[in-house]
This record gives sequence, C-alpha cells and structure tokens, in this order.
Amino acid sequence: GGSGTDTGGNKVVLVTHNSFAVPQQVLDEFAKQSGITVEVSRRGDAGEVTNQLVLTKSNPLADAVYGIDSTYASRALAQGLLQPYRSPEAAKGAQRYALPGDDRLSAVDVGDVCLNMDTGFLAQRGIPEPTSLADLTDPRYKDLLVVQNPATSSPGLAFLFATIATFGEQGWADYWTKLKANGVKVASGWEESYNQDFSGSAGKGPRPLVVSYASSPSAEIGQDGKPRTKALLGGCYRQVEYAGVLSGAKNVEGARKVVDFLLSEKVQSQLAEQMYVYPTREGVALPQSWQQAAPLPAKALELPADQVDKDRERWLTQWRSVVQG
Amino acid sequence: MRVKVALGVGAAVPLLFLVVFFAWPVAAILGLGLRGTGVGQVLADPQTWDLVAFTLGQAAASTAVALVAGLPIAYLLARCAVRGRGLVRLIVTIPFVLPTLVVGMAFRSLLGDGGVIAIVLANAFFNVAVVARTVGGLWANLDRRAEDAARALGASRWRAFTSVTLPALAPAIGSAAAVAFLFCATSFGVVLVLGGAEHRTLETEIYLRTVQLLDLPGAAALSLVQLAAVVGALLVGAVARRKRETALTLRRRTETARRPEGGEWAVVGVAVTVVGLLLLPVFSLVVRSLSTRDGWSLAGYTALAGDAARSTLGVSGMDAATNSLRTAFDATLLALVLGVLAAVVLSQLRRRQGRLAEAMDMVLMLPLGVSAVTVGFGYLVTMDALPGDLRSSPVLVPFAQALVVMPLVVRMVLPVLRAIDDRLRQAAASLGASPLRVWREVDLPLAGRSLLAATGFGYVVALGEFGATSFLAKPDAPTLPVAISRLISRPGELNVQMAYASCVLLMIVTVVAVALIERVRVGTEALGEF
Amino acid sequence: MGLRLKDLTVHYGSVAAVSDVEMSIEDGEVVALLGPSGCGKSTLLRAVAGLERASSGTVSWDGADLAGVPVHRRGFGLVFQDGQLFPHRDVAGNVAFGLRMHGVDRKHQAERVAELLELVGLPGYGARRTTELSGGEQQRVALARALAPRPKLLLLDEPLSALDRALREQLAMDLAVLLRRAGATALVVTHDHDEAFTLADRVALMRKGKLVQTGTPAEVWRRPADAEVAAFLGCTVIVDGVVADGRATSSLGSVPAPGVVDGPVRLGLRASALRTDPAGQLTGEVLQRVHRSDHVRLLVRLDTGPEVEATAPVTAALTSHTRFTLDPDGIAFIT
Amino acid sequence: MGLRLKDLTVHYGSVAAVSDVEMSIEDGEVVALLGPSGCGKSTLLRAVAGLERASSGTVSWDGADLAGVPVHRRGFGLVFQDGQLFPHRDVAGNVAFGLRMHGVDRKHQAERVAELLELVGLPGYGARRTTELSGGEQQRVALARALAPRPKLLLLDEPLSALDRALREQLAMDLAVLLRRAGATALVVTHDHDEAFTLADRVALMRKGKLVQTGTPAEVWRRPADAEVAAFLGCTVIVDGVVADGRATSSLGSVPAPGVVDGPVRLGLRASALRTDPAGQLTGEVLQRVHRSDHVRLLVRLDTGPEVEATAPVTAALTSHTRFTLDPDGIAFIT
Ligand SMILES: Nc1ncnc2c1ncn2[C@@H]1O[C@H](COP(=O)(O)OP(=O)(O)OP(=O)(O)O)[C@@H](O)[C@H]1O
Ligand SMILES: Nc1ncnc2c1ncn2[C@@H]1O[C@H](COP(=O)(O)OP(=O)(O)OP(=O)(O)O)[C@@H](O)[C@H]1O
Ligand SMILES: Cc1ncc(C[n+]2csc(CCO)c2C)c(N)n1
Ligand SMILES: [Mg+2]
Ligand SMILES: [Mg+2]
Repeated sequence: GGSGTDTGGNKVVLVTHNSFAVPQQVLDEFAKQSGITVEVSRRGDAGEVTNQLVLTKSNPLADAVYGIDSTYASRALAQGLLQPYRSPEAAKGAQRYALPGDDRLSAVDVGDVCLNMDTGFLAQRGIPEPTSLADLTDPRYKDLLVVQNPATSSPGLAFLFATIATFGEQGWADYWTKLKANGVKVASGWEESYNQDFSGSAGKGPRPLVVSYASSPSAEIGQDGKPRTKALLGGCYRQVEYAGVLSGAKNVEGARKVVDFLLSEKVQSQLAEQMYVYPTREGVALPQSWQQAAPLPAKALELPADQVDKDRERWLTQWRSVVQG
Repeated sequence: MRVKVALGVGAAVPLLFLVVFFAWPVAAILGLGLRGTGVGQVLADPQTWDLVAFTLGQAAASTAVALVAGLPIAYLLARCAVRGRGLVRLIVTIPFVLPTLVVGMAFRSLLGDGGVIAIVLANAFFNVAVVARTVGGLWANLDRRAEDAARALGASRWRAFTSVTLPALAPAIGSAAAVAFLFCATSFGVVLVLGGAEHRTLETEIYLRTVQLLDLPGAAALSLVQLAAVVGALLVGAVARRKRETALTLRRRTETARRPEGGEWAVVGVAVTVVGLLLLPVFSLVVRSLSTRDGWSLAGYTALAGDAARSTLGVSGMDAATNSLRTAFDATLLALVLGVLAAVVLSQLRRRQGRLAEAMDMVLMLPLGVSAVTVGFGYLVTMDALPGDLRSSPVLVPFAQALVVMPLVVRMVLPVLRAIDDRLRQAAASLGASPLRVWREVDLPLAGRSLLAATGFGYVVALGEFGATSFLAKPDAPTLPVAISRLISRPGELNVQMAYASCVLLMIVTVVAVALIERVRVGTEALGEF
Repeated sequence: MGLRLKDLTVHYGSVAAVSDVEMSIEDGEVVALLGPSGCGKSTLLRAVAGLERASSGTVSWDGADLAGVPVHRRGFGLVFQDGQLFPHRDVAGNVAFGLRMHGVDRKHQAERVAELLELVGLPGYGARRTTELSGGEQQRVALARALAPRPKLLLLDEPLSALDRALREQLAMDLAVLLRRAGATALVVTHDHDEAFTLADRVALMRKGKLVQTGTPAEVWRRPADAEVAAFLGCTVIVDGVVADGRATSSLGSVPAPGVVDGPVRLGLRASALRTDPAGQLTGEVLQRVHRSDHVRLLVRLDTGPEVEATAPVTAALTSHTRFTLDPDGIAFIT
Repeated sequence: MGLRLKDLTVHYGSVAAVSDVEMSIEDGEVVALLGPSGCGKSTLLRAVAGLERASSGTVSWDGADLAGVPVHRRGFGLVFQDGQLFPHRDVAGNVAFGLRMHGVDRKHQAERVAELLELVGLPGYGARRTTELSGGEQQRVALARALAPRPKLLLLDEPLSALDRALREQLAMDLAVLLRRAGATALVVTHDHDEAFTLADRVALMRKGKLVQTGTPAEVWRRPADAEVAAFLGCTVIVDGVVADGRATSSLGSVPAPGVVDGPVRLGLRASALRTDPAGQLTGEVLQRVHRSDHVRLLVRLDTGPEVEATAPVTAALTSHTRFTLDPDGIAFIT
C-alpha cells in the first residue's frame, strides 16, 4: 500500500528523486479531495530517475514522474518515456520554463546553480566579491574556489554547462585550465564541498567560493538575521525540473491529476521551504528569508537540451583530461 | 537417503534466493550491456586497466593496513586476560555501521583533503573489525603449546610468532583478508569523497556509467572485470581456509588467554593505540554533532527529536532509528535463516563433496563483490516478472540487505559447525535422535555462541546498509543512514547538525544492539569469525 | 539370537576397511574386538551402529536385516574413546538424553538417571558440568548415557584408552562388573589385550579388515591362530618344537602342553616365559635390563643362541650370567 | 651440577599449582615426575622451561639463577604429550627448527636431521608431512626435534600417553635406551608408574603441588613415603604389621623385610602380593575373577577378615575356597 489511506485503488505511483519532500499532510489533503493516493517512489538523483525509467520503459515503474531535469530531459523525450499532457495549471507560469515545442514535460520547479560566496570572509580579507565567472581566474581568487566533479555531482555538471554556455565550445577548456592554475579544488559531491570546504557553511571551511544553488544563502542566515553568504547571480545555470505522465501509465487520468497537483498552489508554495527550489508558478510567495537572501536570478544560462544530451559524455571526457590530465 | 534429500532442500533455499535476488538481476543487467557495442572498446582502453590497477592496488593496500592494525587487536581479544576486552570488541564494530559518506568526510577533515592515503586509511578503518574478529576467533582456539615448543627450541617471542603462530593463523588471515579485500575493492562512498575528481575505482566508474551515462556496455565490461577480480580474491581466501577447518579443536579460552607479560605489553599497547585511532573519527563525529558556528549546542539533537526533523525527513530521528532497527531485524532474520541453512549444508557437504562445497561457499560470497548499483538496476529489469511487481516494493529492502548479511553469517557459523566433532552427532543419533533432532540438540546449541555473534554483526551490517536501502526504502520510512544522507545534502547549519546527531544516534543504537546480542551467553565459546 | 554379521564388507573408496566378516554375539554376551591400529575395528563397529554403509553382506538383529534401519532406530548404544559428552548439558542432561529422545516422562527420566549414576559410581553428580569431570568420570557418564535407554546392544569404541594407566585398569574391572550386572550385550573395541580379556566373554581378533580368530580369552591367549596373532599378544620370540604325550619339547626344554595335539608346534615366548631361577636349566647373558613396576625385564642372549626376553623379580641380584627356567604360563602354542 | 629447584612455588591466580618444591637433577640423569592428574607436574615443568613465572623460589642451572633468562635462551628442549609438531612444516623442517633458530647452516642442519631421524628410528622420513604420521611416529619426530639443538635438559610432558598400549610399552623401552645413548639430562612427566620406572634413574612423586618422595624406582616401589603414595603405586589394601629381625609380621603372615627398621610398619598389598598356592597358609573365598592377559585377578575375602586382591595363573583351577601364599615382591613397606 502507498502512503495515506487506501481510497478504493485509485492510486498513482509517482517516481521522483531523493530530494522530493512534500509534507504528508499536503498529500493527505490531495487524497481526500481528489480520491487519489500518491505512492511516492524515490529513486536517486535526476540522472538515476531518468535512466531507471529508460530501463523499465516496456513495463513502467510508475504512472507519473517528477524530477527529470533539463540535463536529462532530452534523453527522456528521445526515449519516448512520456506521453503528451499539458496541464491546465501550466498556464499559470510554468509554461515560461517549458521546453520549446514539447507538450510532454511540465516545468515544476527551477533550481539555479550559482556560485555562492562567503561575503564576510571576502570582506575581512579585503577581497572584492567576484562579479562574473571570468573573475574566478583572477589570482586574487587563488585557492578560494571549490567546485564539484561534473561526473559525480549534478551541481558540478551544471557548473560545467555554465562555463560552456559562457565561454563557448572553443573557450571553456581554456577557462578550466586557468581555473586549475588558480587553485580550484574539485570535490566529488556537493555535500563535502559545501559542508566542509566552504567557509560560509556550518563547517567553516577554508574556501569562500563554492558552486551551490541560488537558494542556498537562505539557509545561511546568522543570528543577526543577516545572510552570511550570497549567490553570484550573473552566471547561474538554470536547471528546470519537470513532471510528466509516463507512457504506458496504468492510471493516466490519475497521473494527469498528480501533475496538476504538483503545479498547484498547494505544492508550489512548499517547494522553496521543502526542496530549496523555486516554484515555476507565478504569484507564489517565497518565504521571508528567501526574499531577503535568495532571489531568483532574472536571467540564467542554459544549453539546448539536445546538445546537452549529444555532447555530455564528450565534455566530461574533455573536462577530465583538462582538470586531471 | 532422506538426509540427502534434506541436504538438497536445505541447499536449494539459499541458492534459490541467491539466484532470484542476485544472479538473475545481475545477469540481466550484464546481458543488456553485453548486447550493446562498446564492451570490447572498454576492455581495450588502457584507461580501464589503469582503473583496475588502482582499484586492486588501493584495496590491497587497505587490506594490508587493516591486517597490520587488526592483528594486535585480535591478539588482545584472543590472548590477553585484561579488563576491557569486551569494550574493545564493541568499539571495533562501530566503524562498520557508519555511512561511508560521513566517514569519508570525517577522514577528509582529519587528514586534509583526502587522496590515496586517506582512501586507504578510511577503507582500513572499516575493516579492522573484520580482521580482529576473524583472526581473534581462531587465535583464541589455537593451542599455545606449539608456540611454547618453538620457544624452547630457541625461538624468541617474535620468531615464535612469525614461524609458528602466523602460519597457523594463515587460514583466518586469508579469510579476513579476502573479505576485507572485497569490501575495499568495491568501496564506493569512501573513494568518492576522498578521491575527489582524481581517484576513481571500478566501482565508482560502474556507478557513473550506469547511473549518469546509462552506458550499460561500458558498465557491463567493468563489472565483468570486477567480478573476475572478486573471484580471484575469493579463491585465495578459499585456498587459505582449506587447511584450517579440519585442524580445529575446541579449546577453552581460559586455557589460552593469560595476563600479558614483558614484550607482550608492547603489543597490547599497539592494540590500544589502534583502538584509539579508530575512535578518532568517531569522536570527531560526536564533536561535530555538538558544535555549531556559535559554539557548543545540542540543537542537532533537539531538532532531530522534534518537528524540524519531521519537516525535512517526514519523520523524527527516533522514528528513523526505529525504522532502522525494524528493517535490520527483518533482514537479519532472513539472512540468519538462509545463512544457517547454507552453513549447515556446507558443513555436511564437505565430508562428501569438498569441491562442490567450496564452489557453493564461493557463490555465497559473491554478493559482497558486486556493485549495489548493478544489483539495484538489475532489480529494475527483472523484478517485475515476479508476482506483485517487486520493483518498488519495500520488501526488497530486507532482501537486498540480507544479500550482504548472509555471506557474513555463513563465514561466522560455518567454522564452528565444521569444528563440532561428528561423533557427538553420532552419539546423539545412537541415543535415538533423528537427524533433525540431532541438529537441534547438538549443532544448534554448540554453534549458538557464534550464531549470536553472527546475529550481532549481521545486524550491524544491516543497520548500516545504505546503497540498496536508499534505493528501495519507502520515502516515509527512512532508515538512519538514509536520513543522514538526506540531511547532509541540504544547506543550513541545523540540517548538518541533525545529520551528525543521527550518526551519533546510529552508533549508540549499534553499540547497544551489539552489546545486548553479545551479552546473551550460550554454553560454548565463540569460535566464529568477525 | 542377538547380533549376526554375515559376509560384512565395508569400503572406503576402493579400500576395504572391513572384509567378509562373519560374527555373532549372543544375547547377554560381551565380545571384545582386538587388533592393531587401523585394522578396521572402529569401522566394523560403525557399520553395526548404522553409521557406515556396508558394501556387501548383512548386519542383522534377532534375524531381521538392519540395512534399512537408520542409526536412531536401531536402539544400539554407542560409547567413544573420549566420551563425547554434550558440553552444553550437565551430567544428568547427558544421561537423560536418550530417554528424552524416546519420550520418557520427566519423572521416570530422573529416576533412571539417578539409578544409572548410582550404577556407574557417580551418585549425586547429576548437576555437575561435564567439563568439570575427570576423564574417568566422563567415561562413566558416557557409559551411563549409553545404558540409560536400555540399548539392545552396547557398542564401545576403546572406552578406556584415553584414560590414565591406573584409572584404566580400575575402570576396566568396574566396567566388566557393570556390564555383567546390567546384563548388557556388548561389543567392545580395544587394542589392549589386558583390557579385552578383562571385559569380554569372547575375544575376536582382527587384522587388516579380516577376522582371524575368535575364542575365549584363555583360548586366544594360549593358542593364537598364527604367529602374527601370537606376536600381537606379546610373544616376542617364536621357536619350533614338537608335542608328544601332552608335553611340548623345544631347544629350550620341555613344558606341559595340555590339549595340544601331537606333532610339530611353534612356541610363542612372552617375557614371562623365562624367569630367573638359581635352579634353572637354561643359562644366558643379560644384555639389558629395564625396571618395570613390579619386575625387571631383561634382554638375554641364551647360551644356546637365541635372544629372548625374560623377567626377574625387582629384588633379584643378577650376575651377568644367569640361570633361567621356563614358565609354561608365558608360552603360547601355535599349531 | 645440572638443574636445581629451590623452594619453587607457582601460582595461578591465588591457587598454588606448585608449592615449595626442592629438587635437583644431575647432569646425565633422567628423573621422572610421577603423580595423579592435576597435581602440578606440567606446571613444574613449564616453570623450569621458563613458560611459567615462579611466584617465589628459584630455578637454577649449574648454579646460575635462570629467573631473567627467557625461554629461548635456556636451551631446554620440550616435548608435549601430543607432539605439537608444526603442521606447516615437513618432518625435516620440524626437526631442523631449533637448529635454524640457533643459526646452524643448512648443511649441518641436514646432517643433524638425518642423524636424529636415524636415532629415533625414522630414517628417510624427512620429506613426509607430519599429518601423515602415526601417533607413535609423531612422538618420535617431536623427540628428534627437541634433541636436535642438543638441549642441556630435556623436558618431556607425558611423551607417550597419547599412544596405544603396545606402542607405549615399546616406545618407553626405546626412549629409555635413546636417552641413555644421547647422554641426555631429562625430566619426564608421567602418571604411569611402569613408564616412570622404565625411563628414569630417579622418580619424584608429586601430590597437590608438593613433592612427597624422591628415590630410585626400587626405593619408591618398595618403600613408599606414605599410604597415599602406596595407593597411587597400586597397593589396594594396607595392613598393619611389625618388623623384627628383618621380617615383617602381620595378620597375613610373615615376610622378609630387608632394610626396614624394626618397629611398627604398614604393609601395602598389591594384587601380586597374594598368589594361589595349594600349600599356602591363607585361605579365602573368591568373590570375583577377571581375566588379565597372563594371569587372573581375583577379589578374595580372606577367612581372617579383609577383602584383598590376589592373582592366579590363567591355568589355575579355582575352587570357591582357595589357598593363598604371600609373595614379598608384591608388598610395599610404609614406615
Ligand atoms: N572416513 C574414512 N575414509 C577413508 N578411510 C578411512 C576412514 N576411516 C578409516 N579409514 C581407514 O580404514 C582403515 C580402518 O580404520 P578404522 O578406524 O576402522 O581402524 P581401527 O581398527 O579402529 O584403528 P584404531 O585402533 O587406530 O582406531 C584404516 O586404514 C583407516 O585409515
Ligand atoms: N593456565 C592455568 N590457569 C589456571 N589454572 C591452571 C592453569 N593450568 C593449570 N592449572 C591448574 O593448576 C593445577 C595443576 O595443573 P597441571 O597442569 O600442572 O597438572 P598436571 O599434574 O600436569 O595434570 P595432568 O596429569 O592432568 O596433566 C590444576 O589444578 C589445574 O587446574
Ligand atoms: C570499504 C568499506 N566500506 C564500508 C564497509 C562497511 N560495510 C561493509 S558491508 C556494509 C553494509 C552494506 O554494504 C558496510 C557498512 C567496509 N567494511 N569496507
Ligand atoms: Mg578405531
Ligand atoms: Mg599435565
């Protein structure tokens, strides 16, 4: 059985990523009101979710999916994992983030990967805050930056994309060579880079610059009520997370309702607090701390989904030879 | 005849379990990969062999360090009548339960930024217990007089150790080394955290190719290489074990453990130092759970107990602990039933068909040497064929955990069953006990102690299992390791505090569970490994 | 009726550990199976118990073939050299084991346990841990355990050989009495002839898997079937002789040979066949002497040629050249 | 000079396993340590070897205190009951072990190994695996291993007790000869008096951690220090008597008692003290008879009262009432 009460078998299995966090109470309310029990199945990060769906295409694991992000969207679509459904709720803002010409994936949230900086640290040493990705190769920031391995970390991958989007196919490798010369540290995962290497987090690490999310500063508000850190809003890479109805879903009707639900005010208003991402729906109020510390960048970098799908492996290989070679 | 049938059935149950929940999924996913192109390409790539070299190299180095650090503790546990031995036994078990991610982070902060040495030390940290308990188990039962004879022939204490004791311990050392090598060769979290972007192993590469790139041919090629390495390590272990299990005679521990004297105190000193070093990361976690940017605080603990945890995890820390205890219980129970069945069959088979027994023994160990990812993805493409579509079912959690625990149960119970004098069983039979009754009246009580040890250790392993659990556990019922991983992957001081507090909670739960389980006394001494 | 073995053969792989053994044990009889190490004694015993499968031949009890009957249904008690007590049960628990297996109720169990501990001379030992017992006590508990369910046949595999010399002698006597008193039918394996003779009504001699002789202790001792049996039974020297008119004559002299048919004979000499005697007919040179507890054993080169063993009292003063006399009790006749 | 123990005491925890033992062994002498199980024999031996720390008292060799000398520097060889051969080495590897430890070069090692295997009767066995040897062969290899580095003192802890009766007797003789031939100084632990007497020049009797008597085999056998020693050495009945003029007189009659001082004495009777004899002075009723190999042992109630053991020849025809005579060789005198 799924979570909540069993309501006569009208059940929708929702595959999602490990970060999924919608309060049980909200799910219960949805069940009461729609008669649909959502059975949540968390299956790793966005990549894992997508790949598992690919493997189980012929006999889908679920009815709906939430958590395929822009990096993997192209693969999901190319593999025909999803069936067309345009939610009526999408019109209320989500449409802004939709993939061009596609009616299968609905944008549920936006999570921008941005450089985070420990403003106090920089101020104390008299180092000016960087204003662009290009600044990071400046010797002033020598040994101050920590990023993640794009092969093992999704913010790491997003940051690689950001550099590609910024410096172009010709220039990005050169940029990384300079970053390396400038003492960039590459961690495997966000957890250790943010919690241990970054000086602005609880771990009080040695480096004031880290690749994280635009939303992260909202979690680092000191006792004085002021944020310790801030995101560099120029040069963020935009990761949109999508939901959709799976091809071969057993409960198509229910699955559609669940997608509507994910786009609804109820869920959208929880996203920031629960999952540290921005709602795609317009007019959803962000929490107080977010308004103060974590505004959504007005503009962010993006790469075309099919290009990402086509070139990702090559980029990773190339990145490896630049950074490790 | 009926004994043969019973043996057949007894063998069939664990083997069927292995086939359905291990061999089939793994074969299916490998099959998918092998159907694609690119297998040969990966095998021809010199980088692949660099990867193999590094994987085996770091595993060998880690195993060596674990041996060097574990042997003094084994000596302390087996031979020294000093106070606090029980405590040492408990302490060496703690590392086993800690999430590799957290241990990786602890070593990262203790040793600067990781690197090969950090990887080796962290891997060794996990496996000192394997060495100490496996080798200690045999050592406690070795006849001291062989050493005495060597001493009287002019061998110094050290020389007597190297020329007599060490060869006698070789089987246990081989066995421990094989198991530790397996763990280290398939080490994932540690290599990831401490390897940064530089150091990769077969395991991390298989993970990457399977999970991120969906490069199944590449993953399959690497999995095959990994499997070959694992089988090699198991063969070494099996050869080393072959000699021992006959030579065992149960000796009372009081005959072999004595108060150390002279140079023996130096070894005790080394053992205590190693225990101290093992505690270092543990303490650093405790300290970390209590310190915030603004000084000492119990905030992590209070938050874990209350609503803060509930809002992030859906459950409180206590609920997560309860979930852990419950799933681990199911897994341990399942693993015990299957493992004991397998051990009984193996102990009986050996008299008749040694080769068959060895082959089965090896097959039982394989789950330790195959990527959790491979198994997990294998489930996806196979488990829907079983009634009830198990792919998303939470019952897979204890099943997957049992897969890891069962080999350990076999390793611990088998030597004791083999050491029981067959004539004891024959005496029971001649007094009117049927074969089943003989088992209940003789084998079970005599193996009871090691069964308990296996229970304790298996329980710890199940408690700490993360790979399969995170994949399969119901989201509203996270176990502690799952909760830790969720908490640590969020920004914000309180989340981090709660993560570390959960680690401490996990350690406490472990120590209490193991202490309780090992407290239960059964007539005979433990002879088991681990 | 009792036990009957017909043409019993047991193989280990291609080796026959027991071949074509014919033997029977009557109800209430105690038979000792005597033979050198590795001759197949234990294997024979195990085949009777049902622990080893016969390659050919049959084991039957009161005429019924036991081939299909598993160990635990045969109702034969088994005692091993080292007791093999259950270490996780106390003495009473060990003795009661077979009774429990047979579903005897607790009260009767307790009675029988008490009765048997009494019988083996360990009254009140019920609550002791088996590890706290001496070897001899352990053996007696093992015996009580085997006797408790009143087995039809008791199979004892070197029940005393793990014990100290003094204890072994004592316990052999006790056991002999005890088996008689319990009216037990028993097959006892041993390689100590003293023990075999003490315990058994009849002795069966085994060699290389085959039965070479059976008979009463006195028969076997006095009239071994061949020279090898004689050597196994302590005859260190064998000399040729001739029997006539109830006396055997050899180069060493003449001794009474009651019941031996006239004609050529071989005499097996034990150390006790030659004793120092100032009035003896034989003279020889003492080559070596070792103390035994109650006598001195000598190695002597007789002036007539052969080197033989001889005995002297501890108190005897020996010159290097000494006189000896033949003692017929130390001589076996091989015809 | 040799070994000297002064006031040696060894504790396990608070229990004294060996207390206040005074003893010495001269160069070339073989001493047997005899006593019941658990009396502290092994502990004493281990203390001499340096494997057990003395709580008080000293162990010295040629006058030099050994307290600070570790086991491997004492140069004492050690042989255990079950050989304790190193299973991972072949026979030659075992025998050569001590030589290797002493840095003897390979060539000399090989020579000495061959020499010793010859000595213990196992020539050419060098390449055998120890697990393929019989118990007796294993013991001989253990002995060769201990002898190889020419130990100053050989410590043997029940070297034969794991073996078969026949083998044990044979090997005891061999060992006696071998120790003499090797000129070894040795301390042999045993609880078999026959073995002790066969092997040793001098016997030391232990009881509950204390030394109760030392002497030559004959002295100890004939003149046990007290009734308990007498019982340990096989005297089943003790009767009071008086010695006068070199004869001991008791209710059973009078026997020569050479060397026993006049006055009250206790006579320890072994089974061999009473023999059937048609001309005997004593009469009694035969209660029980058991066959031994070369005699029959009887339990007799003498008409004068006491129950005693007696021996009869195998051939003897016994009536229930029989005549017996005293044999002085079966009697020990306790003064
Ligand atoms: N399980 C076995 N497998 C193969 N051979 C065996 C086995 N058990 C015994 N044998 C062999 O069978 C022969 C007879 O062995 P058995 O144990 O019956 O001898 P035994 O007369 O009891 O000897 P002992 O007096 O040493 O106990 C020996 O040669 C022995 O090596
Ligand atoms: N390691 C030990 N710790 C405690 N007590 C011991 C130890 N070893 C022996 N003892 C005790 O010391 C006493 C003497 O033991 P020891 O082994 O010297 O006797 P033994 O005369 O050699 O006996 P046996 O003939 O049975 O070998 C016994 O009571 C025994 O239980
Ligand atoms: C390198 C390495 N990592 C982890 C462990 C500990 N461990 C072994 S099995 C198991 C449970 C599930 O896999 C855990 C936690 C180890 N021994 N070696
Ligand atoms: Mg046998
Ligand atoms: Mg001893």
